[in-house]
Amino acid sequence: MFSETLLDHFQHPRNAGELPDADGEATGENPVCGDRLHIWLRMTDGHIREMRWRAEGCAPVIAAASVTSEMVRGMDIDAVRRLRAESIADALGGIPKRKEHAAALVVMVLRRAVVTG
Amino acid sequence: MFSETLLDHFQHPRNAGELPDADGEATGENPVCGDRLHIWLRMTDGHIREMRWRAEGCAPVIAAASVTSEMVRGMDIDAVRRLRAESIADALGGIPKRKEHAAALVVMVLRRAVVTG
Amino acid sequence: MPDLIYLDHAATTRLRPEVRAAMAPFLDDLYANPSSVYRVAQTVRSKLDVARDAVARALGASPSEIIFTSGATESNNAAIKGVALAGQRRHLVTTAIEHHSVLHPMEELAARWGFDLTVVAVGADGRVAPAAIESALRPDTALVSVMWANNEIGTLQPIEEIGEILRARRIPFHVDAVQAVNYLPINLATAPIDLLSLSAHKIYGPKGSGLLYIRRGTSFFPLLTGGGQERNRRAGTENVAGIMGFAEALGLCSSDRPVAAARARRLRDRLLEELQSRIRDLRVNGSLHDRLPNNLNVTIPGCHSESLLVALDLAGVVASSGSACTSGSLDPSHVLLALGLSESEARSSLRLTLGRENTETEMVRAAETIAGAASRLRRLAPV
Amino acid sequence: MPDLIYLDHAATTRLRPEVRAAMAPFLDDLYANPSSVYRVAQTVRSKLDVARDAVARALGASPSEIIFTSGATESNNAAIKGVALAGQRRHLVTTAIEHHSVLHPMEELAARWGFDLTVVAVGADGRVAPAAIESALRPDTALVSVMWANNEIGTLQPIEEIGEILRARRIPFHVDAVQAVNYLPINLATAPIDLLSLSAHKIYGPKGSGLLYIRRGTSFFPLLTGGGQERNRRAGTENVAGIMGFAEALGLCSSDRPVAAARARRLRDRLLEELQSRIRDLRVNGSLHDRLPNNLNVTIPGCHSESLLVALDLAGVVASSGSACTSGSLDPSHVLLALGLSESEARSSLRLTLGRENTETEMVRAAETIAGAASRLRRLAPV
Ligand SMILES: Cc1ncc(COP(=O)(O)O)c(C=O)c1O
Ligand SMILES: Cc1ncc(COP(=O)(O)O)c(C=O)c1O
Ligand code: FES
Ligand code: FES
Repeated sequence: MFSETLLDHFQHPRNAGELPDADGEATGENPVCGDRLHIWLRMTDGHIREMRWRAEGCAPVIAAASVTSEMVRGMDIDAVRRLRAESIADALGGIPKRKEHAAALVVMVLRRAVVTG
Repeated sequence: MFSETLLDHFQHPRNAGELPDADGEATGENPVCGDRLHIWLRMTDGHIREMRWRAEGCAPVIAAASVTSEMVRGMDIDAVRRLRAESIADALGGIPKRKEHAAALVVMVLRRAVVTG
Repeated sequence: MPDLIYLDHAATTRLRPEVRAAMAPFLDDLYANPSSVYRVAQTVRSKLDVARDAVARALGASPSEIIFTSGATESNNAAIKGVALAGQRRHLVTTAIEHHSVLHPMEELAARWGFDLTVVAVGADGRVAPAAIESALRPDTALVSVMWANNEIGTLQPIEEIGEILRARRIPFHVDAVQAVNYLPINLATAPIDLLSLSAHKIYGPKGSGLLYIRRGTSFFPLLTGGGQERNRRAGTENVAGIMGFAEALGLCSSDRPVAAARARRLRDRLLEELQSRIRDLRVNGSLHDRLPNNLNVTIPGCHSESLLVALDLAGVVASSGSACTSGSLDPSHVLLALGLSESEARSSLRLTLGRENTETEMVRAAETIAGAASRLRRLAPV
Repeated sequence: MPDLIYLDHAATTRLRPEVRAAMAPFLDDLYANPSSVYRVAQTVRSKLDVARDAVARALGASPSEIIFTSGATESNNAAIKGVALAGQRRHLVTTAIEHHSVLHPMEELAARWGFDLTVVAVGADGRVAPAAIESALRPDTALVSVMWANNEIGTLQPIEEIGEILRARRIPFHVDAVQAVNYLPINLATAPIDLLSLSAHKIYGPKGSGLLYIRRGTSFFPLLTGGGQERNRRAGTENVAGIMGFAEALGLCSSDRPVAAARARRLRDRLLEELQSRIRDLRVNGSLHDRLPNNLNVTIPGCHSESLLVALDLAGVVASSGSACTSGSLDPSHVLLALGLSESEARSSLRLTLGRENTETEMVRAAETIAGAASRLRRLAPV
């Protein structure tokens, strides 16, 4: 059901945890499934230096947060604003249709975190 | 489903055929199932000397006619009038419930044949 | 059944070894509920998906149009009640020779739910005229159900022509193809059919497994509700082994079809020839031309089938007088009566349905046995 | 499933070898249609009769009160629609924690056929009070359906008390005993129950096989009509192998019951102990006292079951969050919500259901695995 990559991120989440000195921070919850996400960002010179996160919910939302934290490191903030849920899903080797909204939740919270920065 | 005895009478019917010089004769048909029976009797001194029959229908009606033709040989006519379908069924080692009316058809035609004698 | 000559393939068939093999893992290791989330359950789910895809492909349908059921009786009930009760129209049409699992639901809808039912007659050849269906139609006709091949006399119905008429009027069309699928290719991509029923045990698959095809866009109200299985159109934990066996059987049936049909026809024609040469006044019921290649239904006047079947059984030949599920009944076959046979003729009829295990030698032996028994019984009959 | 610890016996169970053996001849030589008249078919028929007798005896019923179905979903649909549509009364009663194959037919009757439906609440312990059922009754109550044991939390309902109340008022009583029968003796000779549903695949029998008990004298309208099978109350060629397997499974279940129940309780209590010692704030859902001995349902706050189940699966432990047939859905369990849990608590719940293959060692390993996964996931969760 889940790809190897997705399961690897779920089992070995990258960059999980908080960033006490974050430049941007946001939380979000998917009202339908109840999954929750919190993202912290450290940004300098219009680029993301570090992303950390906490998530509660399904395996895809954890894996999506994890893979996103790797994807955005060093990324310019405009590019982050344009990041699409599909790219996150692709980076995970696909997300089953029923769970695609997990990537959307990450995108949403990430955009908010950038704005607050 | 059918007893050994019933199947034996069905496979090797006793006294099948006509009696050209019969003293009594009757036919009958069961309107529900369409089975038909014709019985001929030779009677002397108030006793049945011979019974012959023809039947078309289920295996039990053929076996019942056959076993009855043996049962009534030498029987006094009053006893024939009192012969019950249950006795014929017993003589066959039983008849499945759904087919018990086959013995009843034999009894009915037999009584009529006695009367016509 | 070691020495038996089995001539009752319309009643049921023996599992093919390949089918048994396809079922085996699901009666053993692969027992997980396909609705569960863990991987071994998802393995079962994906094997079910593969089976559904294969079944859909074999029928020219899309996988989402197939629901697996507990057999064709359920499929027929679900199709008829499911379409009738889903809409507002209140008129139903079927034919006089349908299987009881079509006729009874129709009669039920008439008796209990206020539907009008038109039962269209068939000709003496056992075929329904498309024009007869057409003239039965009304503006409020909710559903028409016509079987593709009859289970007693094997006659084929003009499904394409009827379907075209109905499609032009946008009336849903249900087809019971239980007996047809062994020998007729079915391509739902082109056939004007909206619902179609099949049963696994008629095609060398397991009993208790069937399917209903429902063309996309057909209004349908499910008969069994509960868990969301079969896209909410048939609840209940899937009979996984039964479905896998059914899919295997249908695949084999589709690939064997041309050869199997030719072979059955050769055997059937041989059997008829042998019977005709031995039994006087033997009559074939229903068209010989528009007919399943494996079916023979004959009347032997003066020889009631009830006793004939017992005599045959004792001699190692098994056959039937009509459909298996009414064999206990005292009523003569409604199909034969619909052809115009008298009650007594209908009661003197024999159905012989051939299958993949039968051989030419068996045809000769069976004909000898039947002829012997018939002549003995005829000699016993009153004149 | 070689190294897996299978803790999802409420979803389905693995065939017992004896069950597989009981089925085998009917997937092979004994393929004849039991409705056919010849001897080999009558052999199949008489084996079916023996199976029906055994099933009836195991339940304290008479053979004529048992109909075999394609599973408990069909049994529940047939019971509810069959009784409701057979009479004139227009009010139905059930509870908030029934299986969807009871709730959905009830809701259907309300939405489409004009019935009034009362859904009785349960207490925080997951039990319905007989008085609550009593006060829901009306003069026109057609049927009450209450499950014997819940499939998610295992709580037992006061079936006897409810049944006595209904019997005094002559209201038909349907009981879904699918989960109960493994561990509770069922004696329909004395229990005030009019209809009862069972499913084979929950008791180490095959999927696609179930039964409905209908007490003599109960008005009932059949769901599937067609051939005259099952005394005209359930048409369709019998799933012979499935029925034989079911009968065998029920026989074994009845004879093993006291030992199996004691064993399951010991394992379950050990599992709970191990979990409680490792996981803080773990809460058991539903009464621990009035409960199936093999069921554990716990909430682990801060640990969503969706990801927990994936983590467990990867570690070789399979379990579920609720009923299998809704595992795909995003909705929290209607049963847990009915107990008063919040949506978030309901989403952080785990169902562990034990069976005959489980061992004490597995309980310890499972508890370690669950505790490890839960603590990892809790550490990932936002505060
Ligand atoms: C034409 C036809 N329709 C429906 C059925 C019913 O199928 P099943 O036995 O799977 O219920 C049969 C056979 O029994 C049949 O021959
Ligand atoms: C309590 C209960 N009732 C009914 C069912 C439905 O049974 P089946 O899977 O045989 O349709 C289940 C399980 O799925 C169940 O747990
Ligand atoms: S289930 Fe909705 S984000 Fe995970
Ligand atoms: S079936 Fe009626 S007498 Fe034979």
